[in-house]
Amino acid sequence: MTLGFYPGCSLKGSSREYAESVLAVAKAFDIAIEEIQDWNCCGATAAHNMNRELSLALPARILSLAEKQGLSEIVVPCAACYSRLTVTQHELAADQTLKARISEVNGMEYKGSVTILNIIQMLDKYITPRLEGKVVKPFNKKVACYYGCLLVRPHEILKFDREEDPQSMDELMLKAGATPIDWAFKTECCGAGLSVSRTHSVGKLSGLIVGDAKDRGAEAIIVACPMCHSNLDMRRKEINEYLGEKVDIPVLYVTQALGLAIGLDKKELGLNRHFVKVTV
Amino acid sequence: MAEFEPKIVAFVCNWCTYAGADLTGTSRIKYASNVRIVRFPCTGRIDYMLLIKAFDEGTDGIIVSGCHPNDCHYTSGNFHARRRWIMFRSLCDFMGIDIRRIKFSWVSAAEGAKWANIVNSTVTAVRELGPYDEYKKVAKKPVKEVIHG
Amino acid sequence: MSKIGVFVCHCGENIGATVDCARVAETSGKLDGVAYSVDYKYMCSDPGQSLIKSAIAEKGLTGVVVAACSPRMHEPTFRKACAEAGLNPYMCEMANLREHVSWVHEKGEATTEKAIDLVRILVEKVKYNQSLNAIKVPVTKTALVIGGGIAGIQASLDIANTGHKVILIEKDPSIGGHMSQLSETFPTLDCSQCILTPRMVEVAQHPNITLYSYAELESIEGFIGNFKAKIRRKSKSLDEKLCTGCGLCTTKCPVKKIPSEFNEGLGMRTAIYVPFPQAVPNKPVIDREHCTYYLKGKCRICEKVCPTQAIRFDQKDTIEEVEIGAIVLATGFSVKQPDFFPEYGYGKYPDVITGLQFERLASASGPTLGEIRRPSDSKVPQNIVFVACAGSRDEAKGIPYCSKICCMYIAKHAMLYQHKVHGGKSYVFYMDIRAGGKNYEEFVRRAIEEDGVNYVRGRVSRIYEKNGKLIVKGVDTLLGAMPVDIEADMVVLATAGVANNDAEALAQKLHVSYDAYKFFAEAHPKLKPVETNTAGIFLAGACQAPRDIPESVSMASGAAVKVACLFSQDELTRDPLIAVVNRMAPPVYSSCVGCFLCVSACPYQAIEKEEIKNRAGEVIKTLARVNPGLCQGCGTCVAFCRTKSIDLQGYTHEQMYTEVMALLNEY
Amino acid sequence: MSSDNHHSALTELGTELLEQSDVKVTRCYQCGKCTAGCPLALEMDYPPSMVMRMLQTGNPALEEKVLRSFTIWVCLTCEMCFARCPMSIDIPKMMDQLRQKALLEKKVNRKAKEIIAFHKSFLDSIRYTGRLYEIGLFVDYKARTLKILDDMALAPAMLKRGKLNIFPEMIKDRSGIASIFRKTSKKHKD
Repeated sequence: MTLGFYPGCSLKGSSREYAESVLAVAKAFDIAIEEIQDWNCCGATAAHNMNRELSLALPARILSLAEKQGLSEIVVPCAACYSRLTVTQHELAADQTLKARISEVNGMEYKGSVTILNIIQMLDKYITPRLEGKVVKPFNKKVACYYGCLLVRPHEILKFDREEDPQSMDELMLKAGATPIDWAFKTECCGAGLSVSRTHSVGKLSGLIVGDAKDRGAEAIIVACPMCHSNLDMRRKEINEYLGEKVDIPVLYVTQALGLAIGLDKKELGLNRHFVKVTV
Repeated sequence: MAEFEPKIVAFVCNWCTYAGADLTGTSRIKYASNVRIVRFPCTGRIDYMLLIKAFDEGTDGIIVSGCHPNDCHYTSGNFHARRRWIMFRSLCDFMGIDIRRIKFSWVSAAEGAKWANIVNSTVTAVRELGPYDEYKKVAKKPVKEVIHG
Repeated sequence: MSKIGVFVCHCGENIGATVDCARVAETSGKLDGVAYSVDYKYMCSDPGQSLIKSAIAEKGLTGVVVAACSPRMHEPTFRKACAEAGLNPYMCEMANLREHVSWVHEKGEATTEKAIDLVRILVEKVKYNQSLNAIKVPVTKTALVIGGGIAGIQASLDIANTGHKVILIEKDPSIGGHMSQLSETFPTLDCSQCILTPRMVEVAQHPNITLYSYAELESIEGFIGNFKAKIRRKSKSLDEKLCTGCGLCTTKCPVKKIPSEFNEGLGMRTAIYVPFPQAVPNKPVIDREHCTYYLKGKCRICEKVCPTQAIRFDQKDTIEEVEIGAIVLATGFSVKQPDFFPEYGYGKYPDVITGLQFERLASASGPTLGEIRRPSDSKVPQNIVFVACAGSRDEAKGIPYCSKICCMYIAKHAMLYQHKVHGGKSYVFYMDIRAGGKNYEEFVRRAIEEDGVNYVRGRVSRIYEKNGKLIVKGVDTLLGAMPVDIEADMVVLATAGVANNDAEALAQKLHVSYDAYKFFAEAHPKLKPVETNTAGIFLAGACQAPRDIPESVSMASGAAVKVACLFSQDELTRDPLIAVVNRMAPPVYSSCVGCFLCVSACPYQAIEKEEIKNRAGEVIKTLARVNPGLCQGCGTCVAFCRTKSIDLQGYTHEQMYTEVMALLNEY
Repeated sequence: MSSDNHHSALTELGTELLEQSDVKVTRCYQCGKCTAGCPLALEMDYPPSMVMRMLQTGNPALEEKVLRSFTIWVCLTCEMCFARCPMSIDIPKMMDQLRQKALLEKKVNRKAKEIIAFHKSFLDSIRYTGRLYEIGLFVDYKARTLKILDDMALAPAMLKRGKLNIFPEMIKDRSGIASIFRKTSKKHKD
């Protein structure tokens, strides 16, 4: 079976190392991955802030394309895209009139038959069961698993893990040889889409996250969202300004940490692209 | 032409649905006046022959309602009613009575609003189906005589 | 020829403003068999009832239809009036023009037409009504009280003091319930144990009370006045007659690390244990789930040290069968337990505790001997936060109701904390302060004004631990919704009061209704607060809804009076609305063919087989027969009967057919 | 015949919120849990629970203030309030609705102009190419806000790490995307 792949814009640009690591890990386990052809942006925060219909039409187009391509299951590594796609699927399933309207707007039939997996779900389904014996270089660090907002909320729609103190990523990292720490900011918001327009807010919110991870002795922060990554990594200058000290805990995508554990090459996983240097 | 106003007979149990309909009143929730309630001690007492007879005599729709499963005042009367209803449905289908004319439901003594909804939705549904005159067309009997005969 | 009277009630404006009552009376008057019809402002009033009585006498009425409110409201009133005028009460029927007509429809032609219809069908029904006589059944004058908390204790004592026998069963090894766990009680701050213990002792010593502790209801059958209960007396592994309650066994038991239920897990107990020092009965039980002997087959230390050789390892549960006339349900409530509040870290952080746990900390007999020390490191918390509505009034968590007692006990907790920890700071996050009750509001004011408790109006979003502190993220909605973060040493959650886990199963066993939250349902929210809709079963205390001590005690006394009323008569009078199997002259005897489908349908085992014998004593026919003492009148058998040989008095085939036919022919 | 007169207690805006985003403002009982957990409550002119209260009053002046508030723009849609709301009120969805109404009625808070500029630049970028073109987004955003100097150091650093594409990724069906934008545009609504 072929697993569909929706990278989303970030994974083609500022977070290409996430895509690189996802594909590298998938390759290491011989998982056939097929990118959705001619996919578009999901609209992200901008669309649902500005125009509800547009915020449903854009993800619906992506899902229609996947259906057309015969993909029954797709992985969406970006937590924000995952949220938009899943919410759209949920809303269209609940409202037939809306579904018809969106199909008409897109000029594409939308059935709603595709199963959407976030990165953790994908790993848990296809890789974790086969992980035993593959962990050649255990990622033996104290890690703070950071889930952010959109991977777990709203639970009524996503139905993934639990909203407070989620555990799925921690369990995965434990299997990769890491020691997940108990910390307080697993699901607090990093500032997300305000990164550019209100950088100081992001400095504070992300600062609280990095600060708590540091206070509890984390040696790495593990994320599953390019927005979280860019805020915690690329905005480290603002974070350090907020914290009033220099914190150099690296931020890794869950697939990067896992990739290292199974012995993949640092460069293959795109670790050279980070702002905060990853020393392993 | 004025809208068709269906006749609906409601066969309800004394302890849950009758009390629930009382609560609809105490809560002053308004609903369609087409329904006439006939009080039984329990849905288990309802003889389904009476339902057939009611159609024979010209009702357009029927509501049968009692306590929720496990809440029967008499422990299990409603289960018997439900079991009978399953058989009765097939029988109605077989006889050509559109089963959409019969609403079988549970309304507890605390569900005043639900009772109003059930009456309203049944009236709407039966109104769409139109008068139940299939049988009468065939029988062509003067209704009056049958009763007091 | 029937002579029926129709009496149409205006119920003031209630019916009169919507339904044209005069027209209902006038139209009904023209119906076949109606001899008299009239409308009147208030039919249930004295003059209204007199109107009915005099009409019965003067017109010689054979049946009465009162068109007024719901028969569930006033049927007994009007039937009694008829009886007083010499008409059999079962010749009276009611048409419900209020709840089913005037209150639910707009004024207008269709509404009055509906009222006329309802009267007409009952006029037709009443023509087929039969004079019936009430059924008499004997009463067993012993009460069963289930649950030995304060409500069960009070109910038992009150019933016992009227001179009747009481059997009190308690599932735990001791009576006392939640009240025995409390430190001080609001609004007077008197010590809970000090006022409760004498009552517990009184129960144990009362000549009319039989106490079965460590016992549960196994099954129940029968009906009001005539229940038969099976009580499972769980094995205590102890000969209670020999045991002197010296307690030596409990000091020698090697299994010492079992979280104590009485101390809400904040203290430990042994495997053979007495839950608390003032327990009644003050004799130990062996907890077989933890006892080394039961788990591994050796130890028996308690047996060796017992000076009276009272330990019985091979003791089995016993089933006690008792006959009783009434039941008081006083099974109490539980508090919602961990993992219910992940955002508050309940169950994750040891210093986030429940209100009941705080009671144990504050209690002089508790694990800290009344000093407020936090569970994690026994430090005295300098900053403490109380969170109200932790679960209550929280639709998303499935508990939309108010648990009612928390506002008061939080005020008490904060007050006790301020009394015990000088210089400590306490905060209460609340949504509303619900202090309705005698001296309650004053009590809360005292906490705020005199003891300096900081009340913050707002809910807490999250609690997490950092550097040994609990960070409480709340809000002050009275400061324009200003987020408030407090670094606390301990947090007390006023967790919601919920029904017991086994409440539903017990209710089903007893055929008692319960609400959506599994609290037992009272028969009427205002006028029958301690009755259930199953005759002979009454409610006391928090099994009906969260209740504080004064309310539980009041309810218990109320329930006790209801039991005493029942026991004041030697016989009970019951409605004769029961099933009967027809009887005919020999050689047919009955149209019953003896298929006994009715026997399998009856939920009350009220139908028996009756043998008809000839003079030689040979059985010539076997028929069904209904036991009038057991039949509850559901009529399930009637719908089952293939030969229509069984009928339900008051709802006969004739009556119901006539009612429906009459409806459709004029409708 | 229907007894469903639940809407009668709501204002026009309240009804709109109920119909468009399933939020019934009267359900809020002002516990403040949303505000207590909101990461940006302190940066808002009215924290979320205050917004709910203002909408509950039905006072047109307060409703106007909500539409003109900074709150609705600074809201991150992090969903924390909704996750913890004891009454399950979907505040984030309501915020979306309020933002769109404020845009439509041209009642946008002045402090929000950078946030909106960013959103507009973002949408413009995908309108023409189908995907986000990050350099284009930055340039467009800077042109809109004249915040030329901000983040200037970031772009070269990103380029160095291969995190920026010099040229936009263009999808094939750009006319399809353009058509979606056209059809969902409020101005072109029939």
